[in-house]
Amino acid sequence: MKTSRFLFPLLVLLSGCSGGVQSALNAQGHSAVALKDLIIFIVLVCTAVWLAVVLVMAWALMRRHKRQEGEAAERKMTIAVSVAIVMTVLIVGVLTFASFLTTRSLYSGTDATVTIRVRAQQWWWQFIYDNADPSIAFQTANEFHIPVGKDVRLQLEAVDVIHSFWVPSLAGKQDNIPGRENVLTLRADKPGVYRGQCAEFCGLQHSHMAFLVVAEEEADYQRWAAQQRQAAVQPVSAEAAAGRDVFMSKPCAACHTVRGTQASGTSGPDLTHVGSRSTIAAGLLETTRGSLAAWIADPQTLKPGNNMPIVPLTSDELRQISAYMEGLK
Amino acid sequence: MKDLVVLDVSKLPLHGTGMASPTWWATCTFMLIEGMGFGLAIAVYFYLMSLAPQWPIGAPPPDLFAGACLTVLLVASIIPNILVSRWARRRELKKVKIGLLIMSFFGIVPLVFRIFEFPALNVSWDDNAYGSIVWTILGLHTTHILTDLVDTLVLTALMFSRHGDNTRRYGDVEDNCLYWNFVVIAWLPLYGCLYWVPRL
Amino acid sequence: MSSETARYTSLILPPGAWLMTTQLGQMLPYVDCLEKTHWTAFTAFAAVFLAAAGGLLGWKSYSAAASRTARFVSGFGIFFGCAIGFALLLQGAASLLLNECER
Amino acid sequence: MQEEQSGPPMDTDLDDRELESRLAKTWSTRPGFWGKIACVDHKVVARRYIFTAFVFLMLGGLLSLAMRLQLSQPEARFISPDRYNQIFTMHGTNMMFLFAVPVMEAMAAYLVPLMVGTRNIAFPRLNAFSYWIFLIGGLLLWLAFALDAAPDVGWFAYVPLSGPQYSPGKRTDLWAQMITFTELSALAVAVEVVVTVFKQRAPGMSLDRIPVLVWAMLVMSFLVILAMPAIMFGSSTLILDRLVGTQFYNPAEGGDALLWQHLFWFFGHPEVYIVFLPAVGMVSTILPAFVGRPLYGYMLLVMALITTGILSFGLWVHHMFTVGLPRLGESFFTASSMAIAVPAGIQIFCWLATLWAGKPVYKTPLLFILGFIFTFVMGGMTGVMVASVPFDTQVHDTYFVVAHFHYVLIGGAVFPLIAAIYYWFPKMTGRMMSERLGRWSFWLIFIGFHLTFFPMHILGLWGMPRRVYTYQPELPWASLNLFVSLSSLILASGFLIFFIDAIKSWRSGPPAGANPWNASTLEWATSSPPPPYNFRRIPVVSARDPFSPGNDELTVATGLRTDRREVLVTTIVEALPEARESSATDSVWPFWAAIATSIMLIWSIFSPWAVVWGSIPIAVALIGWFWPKGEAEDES
Repeated sequence: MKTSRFLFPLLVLLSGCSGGVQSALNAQGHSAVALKDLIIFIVLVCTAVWLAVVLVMAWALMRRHKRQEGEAAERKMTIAVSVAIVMTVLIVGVLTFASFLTTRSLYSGTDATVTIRVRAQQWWWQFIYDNADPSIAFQTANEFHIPVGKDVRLQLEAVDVIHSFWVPSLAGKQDNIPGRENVLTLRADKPGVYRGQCAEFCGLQHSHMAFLVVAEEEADYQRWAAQQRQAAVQPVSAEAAAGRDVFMSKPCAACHTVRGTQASGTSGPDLTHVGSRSTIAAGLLETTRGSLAAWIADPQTLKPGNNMPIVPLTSDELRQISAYMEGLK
Repeated sequence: MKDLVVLDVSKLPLHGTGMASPTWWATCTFMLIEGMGFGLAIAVYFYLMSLAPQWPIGAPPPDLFAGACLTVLLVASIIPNILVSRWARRRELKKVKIGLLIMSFFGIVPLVFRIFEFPALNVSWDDNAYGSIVWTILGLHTTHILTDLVDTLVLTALMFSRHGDNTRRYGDVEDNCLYWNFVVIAWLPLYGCLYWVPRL
Repeated sequence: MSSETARYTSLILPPGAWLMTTQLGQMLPYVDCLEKTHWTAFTAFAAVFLAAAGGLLGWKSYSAAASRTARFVSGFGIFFGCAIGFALLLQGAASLLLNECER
Repeated sequence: MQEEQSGPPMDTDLDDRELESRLAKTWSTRPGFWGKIACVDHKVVARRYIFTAFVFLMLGGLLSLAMRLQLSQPEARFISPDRYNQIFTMHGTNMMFLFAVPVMEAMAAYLVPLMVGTRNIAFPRLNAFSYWIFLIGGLLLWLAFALDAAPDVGWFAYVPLSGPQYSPGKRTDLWAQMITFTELSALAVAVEVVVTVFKQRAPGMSLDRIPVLVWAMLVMSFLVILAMPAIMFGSSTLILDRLVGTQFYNPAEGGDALLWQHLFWFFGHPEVYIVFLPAVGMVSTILPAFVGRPLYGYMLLVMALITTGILSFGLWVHHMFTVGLPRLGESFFTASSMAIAVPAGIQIFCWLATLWAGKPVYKTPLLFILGFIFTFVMGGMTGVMVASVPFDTQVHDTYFVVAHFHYVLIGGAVFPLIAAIYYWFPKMTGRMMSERLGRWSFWLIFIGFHLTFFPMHILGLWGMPRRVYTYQPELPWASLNLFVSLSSLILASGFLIFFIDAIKSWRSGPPAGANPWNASTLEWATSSPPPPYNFRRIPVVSARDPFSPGNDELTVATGLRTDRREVLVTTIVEALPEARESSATDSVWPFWAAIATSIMLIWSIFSPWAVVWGSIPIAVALIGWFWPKGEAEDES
């Protein structure tokens, strides 16, 4: 590898920089690692072929011309071209086999312990942890947790238009298509927070449709799941309590659910534990009281065209409602 | 650059027919385009059928009468059509004129039955995907008949005019006959799709 | 078979076989997955055979050809047999290596 | 016998000058505005076509600069998301439908009749009609953009985003109907090219003597004929879904979202080869002229062309690897997509062999061709990468793919096209382009191109999706994006110099002479620019190179009439003379037919009844077009 770093500047870029939390080259999951190996293999082979072609071209341009004419020269050329064609066939064959073998290695059985329904919609992600016992089912938005080292089965659905579920550090993408159901199996090898983003153009705010996958040890995951199953916590401060009342009396409750209250709208994300998520508005802003206030005050400036309307609030109401939201851990 | 004459083509005819005629080839290419269109329509029909839990979706299969009459008429029209083509090749102006009148008739009458075919589908185009594809297929083929009918009518008028007795016009008549054969042959798989596949 | 027929058969056979498998490859895996059959693999290799036969016919008509242009056309048959046969072999490999149910 | 003596005037015993003046009288276009409108000379129509397509290229390029401005920094607010979506949709639609395909068709319409040695394209009136339809379709789309009503659903217009529910208004209808316009014009030219190549080749130009470029244009035309009906079916059913409530794409009523993708890509993938195969023909024609030896591997190249054309119909699902089809079926498309690398490789090897055996003369066209080989092979390699199902699941819909297809389309088609413009400009205008500006434009375009598009591969692997109007500062994409945006200015300046060169040379370039490159294909056997009748006498061909540049003699046929537009029809395989066919005279009816068709198509966006009432003027115009006027061309 060390010598190849001098030879292939492309490889330096590939192996030297992993490209952050949302990169196919920063592979942290079973599938992504297999894909990264395939990517590096094919890129190396192709780079070699490209270099060979360019070198032959350069040689052809620079060689001193003897201007061989006649049949001998022609026959030599025919042999060279034939060899090149045979090489092409062999290389293409090898790459195709590599591709098929990788596809085969990605196929995992149905021994997934966790199944999550991923409902993509303009322009946010709904993650539903279904259970036969509805009392322990719960849902979250734009952020979900998975146990490390376990296969997680994702059922991909779309509510409105086509979206595509993609966490490059964990696996390749798979589309969410209205009227169809796709399945993607994920497995994170290391604990961490991985970013994903909608990969299929889905309208105005396609750019702001991100989510986070939090992979954690089994015990942490179970603790998180148990906490998510709880109904919303009661506000602890007077300000937050006032915020709850504003929330219930304004149109907010018509679109959002806060379990344990009368708010049970379903067109927007479930906010029961919104304070426990690290971002709001599908990865747009970090969850702080300030960003919550900014978002609620004017969602259309921060994310033009999204489906959350501007609800007229006084500055007191805005402060109270943000406090309430932040407290929904 | 100097010309070195090596070939004299002055004895060649001023217009070729069949494979010697560019128009004949253009007719064939247009048939390829339209054939591709019909092929796609059939493919879409079967594609939608493969997705549907039952086929036809939410409707009884189409009633047979109008479609059967039209099909019989179209198939029968092949005979005069071939005759017209033969007369045109032999440049028999009078027979060609009569033949074109007959073919105009064979273009109009199927359209009358076609009017009754649409309600016989027992489904509206906006009911479901089944309705959409059968209306589209029927609509496409109606356009097909209509365009050839207009073509035949104009050609008939032309043959009765002073421009009629001309090798080029006879070639046009032959190409028109070729195209009508295509209209009829293209209908048969469409007919099978529309009327008999739902009965399988 | 006359060399004329062989020539045109060799032009049609390999592409035809390949178009067929490419299309069937979109339908048969569903059947294979449900019924545990191997129709996809079967059609892929049947098509390899057809393409090879096309190539051979082209070759036969090449040597039997009288005119320059006829040989030119026969050359296409041979080439189609090889190039499309290769594509079909790769399809065949896929049908052996991959599981029919995988989505 | 008597008839023959008093028969029509023939070219048999005329001296060259007298013959030329008589032919000029028969073939020339009448002066004045309506004369220009009525003109059916393939060279004039094709020149208009090429010019218009390059205007669209320039406009599309400006759109891409606007996108690069918006993406130069994270969360930039230069352009609103709505406008940005219109811009990238317009960029893709414009470049594919209004530039790439039309310009290649136009090159075919210009070059094919000259290269096969005939006097006009088959069905010249259809050719004129095709241009007017193309022009009106393009104007329609750009007018919509000017009115802030341009389509905003991507050039691929996936349903349900483009369906009635999620794309209200007329934007998407305009897109879908623009498709109808451009496909109509493309199909028309394809039919003309097929018939011209089949029936109007010079005597003796048997199948194995057809120039590679003509083969390429023939294969391209067949791809158009077989692929375009799919998109026309798709766009029409989309309009029906939106206008009259059919349910093709509505999953709730038995329709399917993937049906659209199948139809779109069944057209969309051959489309790439519709653009690329003519480029193969151009490279194969230009290269020999600058290395001073004939092309190596004529037969191999032609076979590779045709095989590529066939295989291009089995690649469409590789745009759909992530939609959830069975992996096994998808892998069949991996197989075909990988296998197509073999004919592509063969083409490259033939060109390398030609280079190897020849002595390169570094004129601008050759520079662009060397740049093409360098760049296109890279695009081919990334093509092999995205052909692999698992590889593609990581890079599909990312900037990696944006980089890949710009390598293939700009590197693989625009570089050869610019080479072709430098090469055939003298033929088209009678003037040479500047070698100095040509070199400047080559190096700026070449370097600017790689600096702009190579980093996009990395951005894609780093997880940057396509079609985003912005990205967030916490992602590590900002510096590369800024770099790309700055580099795009270099690329744009290269194109600017090319445009300046073309305009300057058109007006005041040095005269070219008949054969400035010492080439040996038939278009160089006549003057630059060619007279309206192309050739004084129809050439007769007896070898793959129809004439040798050193030789001052051209073997020709006589026996055509001079008082009417007459072309020679030959047999399909051996090109033996069959008939002396007339060629249509100038007519304003194609123009009126195009106007009537446009009114019907645009009206039908608003009301289905337009199809009924709008068809009547079309029928009238068509009857006017075809009704014999008792001219000499009517005789038989």
